[in-house]
Amino acid sequence: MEGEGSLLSVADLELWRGQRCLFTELTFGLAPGQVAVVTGANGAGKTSLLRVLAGLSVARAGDVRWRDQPVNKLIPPQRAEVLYLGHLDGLKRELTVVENLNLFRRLWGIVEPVETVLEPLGLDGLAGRAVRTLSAGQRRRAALARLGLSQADLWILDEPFTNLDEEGRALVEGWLRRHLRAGRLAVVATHHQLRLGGAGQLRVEL
Amino acid sequence: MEGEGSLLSVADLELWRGQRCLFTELTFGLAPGQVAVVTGANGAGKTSLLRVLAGLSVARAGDVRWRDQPVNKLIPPQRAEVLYLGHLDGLKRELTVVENLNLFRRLWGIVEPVETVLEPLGLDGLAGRAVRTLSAGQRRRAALARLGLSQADLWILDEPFTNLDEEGRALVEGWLRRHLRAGRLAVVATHHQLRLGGAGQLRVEL
Amino acid sequence: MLADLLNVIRRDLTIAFRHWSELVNPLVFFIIVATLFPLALSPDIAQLRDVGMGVLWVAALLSSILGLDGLFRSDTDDGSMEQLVLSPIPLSITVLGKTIAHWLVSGVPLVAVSPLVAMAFYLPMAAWDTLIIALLLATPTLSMLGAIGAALTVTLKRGGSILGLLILPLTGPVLIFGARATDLAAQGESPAGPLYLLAALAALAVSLGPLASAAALRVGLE
Amino acid sequence: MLADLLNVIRRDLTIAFRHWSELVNPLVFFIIVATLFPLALSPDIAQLRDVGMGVLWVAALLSSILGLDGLFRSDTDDGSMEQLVLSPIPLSITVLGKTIAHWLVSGVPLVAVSPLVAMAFYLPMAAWDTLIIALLLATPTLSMLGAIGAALTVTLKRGGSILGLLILPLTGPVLIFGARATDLAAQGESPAGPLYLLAALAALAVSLGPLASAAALRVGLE
Amino acid sequence: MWRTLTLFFHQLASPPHFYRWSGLFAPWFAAVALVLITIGLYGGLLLAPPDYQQGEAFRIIYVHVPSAYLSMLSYVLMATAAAVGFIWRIKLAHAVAVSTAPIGASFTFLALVTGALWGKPMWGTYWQWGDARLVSELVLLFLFLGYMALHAAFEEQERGDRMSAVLAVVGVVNVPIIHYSVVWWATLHQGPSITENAISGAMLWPLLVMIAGYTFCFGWLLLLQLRSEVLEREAGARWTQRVLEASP
Ligand code: HEM
Ligand SMILES: Nc1ncnc2c1ncn2[C@@H]1O[C@H](COP(=O)(O)OP(=O)(O)OP(=O)(O)O)[C@@H](O)[C@H]1O
Ligand SMILES: Nc1ncnc2c1ncn2[C@@H]1O[C@H](COP(=O)(O)OP(=O)(O)OP(=O)(O)O)[C@@H](O)[C@H]1O
Ligand SMILES: [Mg+2]
Ligand SMILES: [Mg+2]
Repeated sequence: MEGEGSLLSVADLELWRGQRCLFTELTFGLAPGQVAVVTGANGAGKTSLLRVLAGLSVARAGDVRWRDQPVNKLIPPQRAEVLYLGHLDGLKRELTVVENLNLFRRLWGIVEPVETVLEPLGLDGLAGRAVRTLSAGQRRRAALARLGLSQADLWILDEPFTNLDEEGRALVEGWLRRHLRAGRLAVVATHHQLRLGGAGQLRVEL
Repeated sequence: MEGEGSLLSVADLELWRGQRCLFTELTFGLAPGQVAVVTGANGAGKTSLLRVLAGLSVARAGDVRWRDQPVNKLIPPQRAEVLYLGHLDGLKRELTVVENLNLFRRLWGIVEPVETVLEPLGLDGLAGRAVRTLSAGQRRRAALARLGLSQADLWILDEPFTNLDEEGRALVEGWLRRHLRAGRLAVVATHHQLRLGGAGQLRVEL
Repeated sequence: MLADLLNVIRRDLTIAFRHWSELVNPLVFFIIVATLFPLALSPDIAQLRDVGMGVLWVAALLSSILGLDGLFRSDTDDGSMEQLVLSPIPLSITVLGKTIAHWLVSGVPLVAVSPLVAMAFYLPMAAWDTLIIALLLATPTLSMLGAIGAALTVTLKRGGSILGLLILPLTGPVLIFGARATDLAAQGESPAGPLYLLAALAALAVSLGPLASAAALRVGLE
Repeated sequence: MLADLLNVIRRDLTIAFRHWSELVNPLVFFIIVATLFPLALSPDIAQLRDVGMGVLWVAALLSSILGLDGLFRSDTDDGSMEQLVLSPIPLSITVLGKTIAHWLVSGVPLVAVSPLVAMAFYLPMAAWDTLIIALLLATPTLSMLGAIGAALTVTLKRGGSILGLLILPLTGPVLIFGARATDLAAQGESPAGPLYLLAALAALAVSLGPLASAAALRVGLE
Repeated sequence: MWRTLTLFFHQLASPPHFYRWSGLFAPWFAAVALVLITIGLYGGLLLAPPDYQQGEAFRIIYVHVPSAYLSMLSYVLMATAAAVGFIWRIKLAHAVAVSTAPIGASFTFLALVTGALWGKPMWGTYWQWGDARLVSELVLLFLFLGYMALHAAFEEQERGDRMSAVLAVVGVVNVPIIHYSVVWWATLHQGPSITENAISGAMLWPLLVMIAGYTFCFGWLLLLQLRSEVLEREAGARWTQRVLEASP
């Protein structure tokens, strides 16, 4: 399964939570333009897997590499190549949408202005509102705005469609298609059906 | 629209958040066995409406009655007839699943034991685990276990399917069908398609 | 009504006792604060004795208020507060129950440990029973005041310090009466006067406090 | 590196200044605690003067540690911490920046207001500059220690009280040196010795503290 | 050479191995400790002459100094083990740190109590706030207790291990403060006397023997504690089941 041109490679991964083994011997490689769609029942280990891929936690055994570097040992500039978006939005409730996104831009060293991404997300009227006052879906949209701003090569998305309406979902799928067409990679865990057209999909069932 | 046999009646409701009017002159009535499915784009006001129906907040104008009583003035025994489940799970992270549900039972005066509801939800193995250590979907299932325990006549559900896998979703839909067949009522806000068979559906588009 | 109250108390105690460390913490905190004071003073026993009681009271005040920030916040953050508000139990009973539970976890151990600290500060033995009674009367008032403050700030982020800001001035009278009672007893006089006043304050706080907190909480959720 | 540090500081200051109350709070808290003490003491000026400095130091300690519980907790709860850990900025720089921001919001105002409190306690004028220098040297150490404690307890619920438990013993030396420096100055002697030691502790805390906090944070997220 | 050494240590550090050899060593530690402490007590209480200043009260030294010294040693050991466990993710090292904590806390407590009892005849007071030696030793006790409390507060063992390891390492700064406190500050407590040759031979040798005896006693207690800690941690493993079946 592991190809020559894999940028992200997972070998013999074995993951435990508490006393339970979630999976063993998970092996796959992801080449440019490919997306790994992680599916499985509630509690199968999708989030746990994604956190390992992002370098947030370490697996009991196995090896996860991004450009031949172990993911939890990436040097800072390389870390900017990976973008992780989990169940939590990672927004400060007290700050406005624009302030939140500007913080993100500054920490990641992104130059693209925030405004370009607000309009397609339907957030342009809400730019100055504290995140605390947004509806659940609007908050998720604000979190997803990072996808529009970032130049990361690898997106790791955990249930990106939570709380989104149909239009929001289509928008994110569109972004994902564009991302893959540009030769980048993504790992997406979701209970929804992903509509990605012709993009190379790798199904990871847990 | 408002029928004779309506247990829940909404008349001329007008809701504002901040400077914005979400909707005006919303009027409907819900009879036994009926479900109101609230749909609308992100930020349309579904959550706001449901909170008004539950008596958590008051609208700028209009009237919401449950059995001819204004919902925010229900006397305690009547409050037990309404069950609200919002975006947040309302579970204590440090307590186990069983402890959480027992707290709920005690406060609501429910006699049915917790165990009956854990098994169909797939939580029987997790009964003794702290909620903090559950996956997102397992947590949502634990919150939804309230539906299985409660004898409430009116369910008010905000995005019940968040984070649930296909099987969990079917389960909750099954419970909803049973609830309605028993001549009870529900208000459900969701971005998903509800598959409720022949139950009387009232669509509320915001 | 009483059954409801007991249910709420039981609920919060279950949550509080999840970690055994929660139980001993306010206590250890209290002891540590009380022992840190002498560190910052010049080591002179006569002085210690004079200062002892003041330190004891302020330490009691701070350690009982410290735990209060989370009284409603964690419930609000995880959605439990919505459930409590909608439950068939009247909100003021819920609030009363939560505050009593907090007092059981923070106030009572504090009273229990106070003789130890009094000993460390060389308080005269004669004042010990007064000290305990005064603390027993004062801590419920402190908890009730703290609950009002916690309810007021529950919609604000990071309530910790603003809570202190709101509550500390109100606790002034409690402190004054409490310190005076122990002072009088230490000098061999009758501490009845300030103790009655402390009792009156406690009665006032317990009867009106929950109503105020419940009202503040309702506004916070809307 | 420096730019990164400044970015983090700026981030946390933005968040802290969202409510103006955040800024004045530690300050008001500090003043109130310092003024509550005399209430609980018998009103005797001579005694006040003796006790004054000790009280000042403990009040400083408590008020700077009070705000620290939330240093990482709110970021962890809302998922921001994941983002910070994964950002291209080294985690120890992030931690350093956050702690500096916290110190700017809590430590600096405290130093600024200390002469007022010193005046209220009739501290001799000659000791004021020493007091300010000592506080300036001590508060960064306190903040760093608090940050370590906050990082250690970030995955625990209601860290507040256990945090006090872990951190307070380590603050003992800071308190001792700080109080001794002001004491010496008040008696007209040279406070250089304890001040040097305070500076050494500060250097140690600022250089090693962020590494320890970062390690603890990483474990917390795992 | 290096490879065989690391291999040797890995072998040693594997729980079943450790369990076996520690079972062999533990009684020897106990025996040596018993012999040394008996000799030390005999020499200290009967042979050594009464102090010309302090009379018989000085004999507390034979309990006080060894326990004070061991309190510090056990903290250093705990912190080192915790650091090793943290950096190389060695489970046995964490077990060592966790088992050391209660023993270290006991020795610290003993040093505090004997010191306080000694202080009454010597300084006229049991306790003196502001004395750096006494306060820093008390801080050491709080550090041990804090370490244990923090460890207990985590449900997941591994996270608790790693978190409390950070605390243990941070707390090491207190150890030099204890040791040098008598030099840095004007304290009631007396300065270093063993290393400065300020103590007569007849008083000194029983003290040294006592220190050695206490150290072996510490080693014995540690092995005992560690064995049960390891069993508890490996409760699910097959070798543990075999051990438990073998001992009724
Ligand atoms: C509560 C009171 C006391 C505490 C907490 C205490 C603590 C300690 C500690 C931690 C040490 C080990 C220092 C090191 O190895 O660096 C020590 C050593 C010692 N203590 Fe105490 N002590 C106390 C009271 C006393 C008293 C009253 C005396 C007798 C006058 C005394 C005499 C000694 C002596 C002779 C040593 C060995 C010094 C050396 O050679 O380094 N201690 N004590
Ligand atoms: N405190 C507030 N101040 C100002 N506007 C608010 C506040 N709270 C909510 N709103 C706005 O009210 C609108 C309705 O929010 P609501 O949460 O009801 O939406 P919703 O239909 O549930 O959306 P979603 O599908 O995203 O959950 C949103 O546009 C939101 O931005
Ligand atoms: N700290 C923990 N201790 C023990 N078990 C845990 C812990 N955290 C997670 N788990 C368990 O690990 C399993 C995987 O969790 P994970 O969050 O990865 O699931 P998931 O596939 O993302 O599920 P979902 O679809 O619900 O989001 C779950 O069964 C969960 O109960
Ligand atoms: Mg998940
Ligand atoms: Mg909503």
